[in-house]
Amino acid sequence: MSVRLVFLGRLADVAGVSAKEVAPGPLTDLLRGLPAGLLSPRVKLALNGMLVQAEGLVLDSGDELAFLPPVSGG
Amino acid sequence: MSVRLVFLGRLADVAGVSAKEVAPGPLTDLLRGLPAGLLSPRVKLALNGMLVQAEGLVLDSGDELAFLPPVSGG
Amino acid sequence: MAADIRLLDQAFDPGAALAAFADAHQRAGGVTSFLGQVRGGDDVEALDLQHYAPLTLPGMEALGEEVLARWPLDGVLIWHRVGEMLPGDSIVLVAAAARHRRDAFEAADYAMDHLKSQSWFWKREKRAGQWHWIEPRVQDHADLARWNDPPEA
Amino acid sequence: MAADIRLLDQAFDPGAALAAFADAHQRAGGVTSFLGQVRGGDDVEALDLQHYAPLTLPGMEALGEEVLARWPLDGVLIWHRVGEMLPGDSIVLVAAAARHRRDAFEAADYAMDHLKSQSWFWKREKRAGQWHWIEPRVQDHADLARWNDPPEA
Repeated sequence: MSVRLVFLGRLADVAGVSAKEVAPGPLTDLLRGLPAGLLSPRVKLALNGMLVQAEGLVLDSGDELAFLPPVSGG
Repeated sequence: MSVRLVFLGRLADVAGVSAKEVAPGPLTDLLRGLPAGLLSPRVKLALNGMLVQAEGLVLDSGDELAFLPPVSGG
Repeated sequence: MAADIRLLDQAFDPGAALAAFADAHQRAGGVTSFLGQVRGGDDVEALDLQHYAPLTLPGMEALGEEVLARWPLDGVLIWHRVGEMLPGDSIVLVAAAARHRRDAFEAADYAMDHLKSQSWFWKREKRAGQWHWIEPRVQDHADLARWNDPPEA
Repeated sequence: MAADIRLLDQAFDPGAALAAFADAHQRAGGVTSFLGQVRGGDDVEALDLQHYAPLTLPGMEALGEEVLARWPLDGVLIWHRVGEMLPGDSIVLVAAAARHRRDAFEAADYAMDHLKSQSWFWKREKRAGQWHWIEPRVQDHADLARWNDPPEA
């Protein structure tokens, strides 16, 4: 099994897709094959529906990691 | 023609009627024939739809004078 | 017509009124509303609201104009029942349509505070078959004071 | 069930929703509501709201529970559309039913402020055939600050 990356909001435009399957491993490795700008201090991450920090994150097969840009205002 | 007195809210209970026709004249004279308690600092008066003061009020024929107790809260 | 002010002697459907008001103000991003209804589950069997025609509707219309002058609104609605009502019946519906949410909230809140405390309605409740007049509530004066208005005349 | 929280991918009728909510809470004296709709008359041709299923509805449900814990309410309703909408379509309906008017106003106001700024929705607008993502608004943070909440995580 692979890891599923999900890109919300404008990050889907940055990534070029709204979701992508990649091989398991450290987040830093996974990001190497992706466009720059997906991670920033304003982008939050959710691993299997729970907010997590990017530092030291390692993805296992079956995991879903979502990239969440700031939510839109009213 | 006569003067029409209108009693709102609990003042209709005080007056025993919700409206009454009386002869024109000074308010003090008209009140003599009515139960006590219709006038107090908390009761406002409207003459022909305009708020007025009780002092010195004289009613002409065709006038409508309304006795308005404090309005009910929410 | 930016102000929709009505004194109603028959039951009204607040959902339909709100939907029509929102439709009529599609340029507004938001509509805040307050619906007051006769409480069920109390021992109140019926509610009776009296008004005084020469003052009550003109007073509501003046309140509508005041609200429109005080906030940038697309529209305001103030509907009030009079007469005898049963538990669950709608008494009052106030709605404000605005481009900005905060304006809509403040305008509806202000309209309700002033409607409750400064409008010409006298209310009585029937409990155990007996009618009782309702006196002013201290809370209404505290609500009014929030707006820093001049004291009541 | 005191909290009625829904994420809807089809158009809904806000008037019918409000009427049903008020009927379901007849013990409440008042229902405050806020309806947000896609503005007409602008150059916005369509609005698209994205959500992220593992977070969005759970976040709304948590907000509903928080509102119920913070004010003495008979019920709270939070309905939010996702997907593509046209001008005039309803986006969000929030309603709070309470015995006391002030509680109903504050609860609905709080729910809207937190829904707009802390819920997981991403919005884009279509103008002249092109989609544009909408960024956070400074006003939302000012609205939130009114409640003296701890800063956002």
